[in-house]
Amino acid sequence: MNKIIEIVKELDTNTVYQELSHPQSGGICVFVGSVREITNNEQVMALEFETYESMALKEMHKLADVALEKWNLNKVVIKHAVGKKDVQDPVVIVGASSAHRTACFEACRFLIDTLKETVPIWKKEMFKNKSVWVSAHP
Amino acid sequence: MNKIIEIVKELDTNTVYQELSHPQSGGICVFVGSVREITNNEQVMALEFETYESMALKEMHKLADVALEKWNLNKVVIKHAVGKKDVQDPVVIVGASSAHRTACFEACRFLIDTLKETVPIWKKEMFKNKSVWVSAHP
Amino acid sequence: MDLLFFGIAKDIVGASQIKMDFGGKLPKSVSDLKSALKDKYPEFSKLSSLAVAVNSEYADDNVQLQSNDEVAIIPPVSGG
Amino acid sequence: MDLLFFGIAKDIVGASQIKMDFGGKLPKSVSDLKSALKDKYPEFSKLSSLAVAVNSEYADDNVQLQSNDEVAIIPPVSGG
Repeated sequence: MNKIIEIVKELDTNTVYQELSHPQSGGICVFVGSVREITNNEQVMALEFETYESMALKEMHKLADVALEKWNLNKVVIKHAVGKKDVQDPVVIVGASSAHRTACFEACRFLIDTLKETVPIWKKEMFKNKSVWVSAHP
Repeated sequence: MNKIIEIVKELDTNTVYQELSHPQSGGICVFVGSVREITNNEQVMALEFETYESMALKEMHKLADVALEKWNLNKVVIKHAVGKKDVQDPVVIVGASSAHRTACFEACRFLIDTLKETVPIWKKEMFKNKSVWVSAHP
Repeated sequence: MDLLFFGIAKDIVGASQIKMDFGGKLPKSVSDLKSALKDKYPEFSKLSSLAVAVNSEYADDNVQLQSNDEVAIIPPVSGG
Repeated sequence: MDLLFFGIAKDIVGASQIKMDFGGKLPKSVSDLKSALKDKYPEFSKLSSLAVAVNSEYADDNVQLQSNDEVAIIPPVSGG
């Protein structure tokens, strides 16, 4: 299986190298998105992620397929967490492995950029006295 | 300590996320280089890495410092393996974490590209009937 | 018509799934549905964007709706 | 003069560290050293590049050599 697509409660960053490893891959590029404690100078207490799971998984598979089509990749991983996440927790992992490094770098950047645009997952920032759905308003 | 620089016998890919994690980092980008079984249509049995260790560590520190200067990074990791490595073994890990993802992607690519140009490490490809020092000859 | 709501859309209508009563005038297309929603909940007009998914695929404004479709209201996504 | 050799340079001279005898005419600069090496071991002229490190820093051709320097011969690197 050349793609691993998951939506999970807890992301495990330790397995991704094993998952992307391949005898024909000389390069593996992984991006992990994690919870940052400050947004616009305000302290973030936590993030809450919600998803339309059936559709999100479909979109993640499409995303992986586009990357596999566009670059010469041996493996692709896309995983996203849902639920409440604290500062420094991983919330998303995307990665690709390829014979040469340019392909996996470009694919990895494409995966995270496009995931943020198309996959139906929503993030609420929890501040001390309020909470905000990110990007909801102009 | 915002940089972790190592030359080791065995690379552990499981610790790098922990090492790059930072409360002010929203993005972590990691590149792992691993042994590919085929080079120029020939089967590689193993790679053998040799280093001028004191100088290699100096050059790796310089590399990290240039990246920390050029991008707004919270953490940088550069690790290289030495000795005999089999197909699929990791041989190099570079990574960076930053508030936003563009910085860590660019820095990660810079780290691996520049490491390959400046750090005194040499790789010998072991084929069935011969061995070749990579890049030694035009 | 059964509708699914996520993120801020869920907050606006106060539920994650509702059987919407459009006063007997069921929207025929995605475009009709968006208009009807914005009429009923003016907050939808204030969002950065508003998309609709039919059977878990993004649907253009001109897509026609069937009574047994799974229809979801997709406010601006913000994963990652 | 003590010299360190790595990678293919080690194979060319057959040792990782040697006290090089330049016939009493010690090279004064990096440039002199490279010429002397290429004279003694023609294989060095066939490499893609040849660098010298003095006290574990890359040294330009015009760097002057001292007798107590740690001098290393750096064939084309190929890490990663």
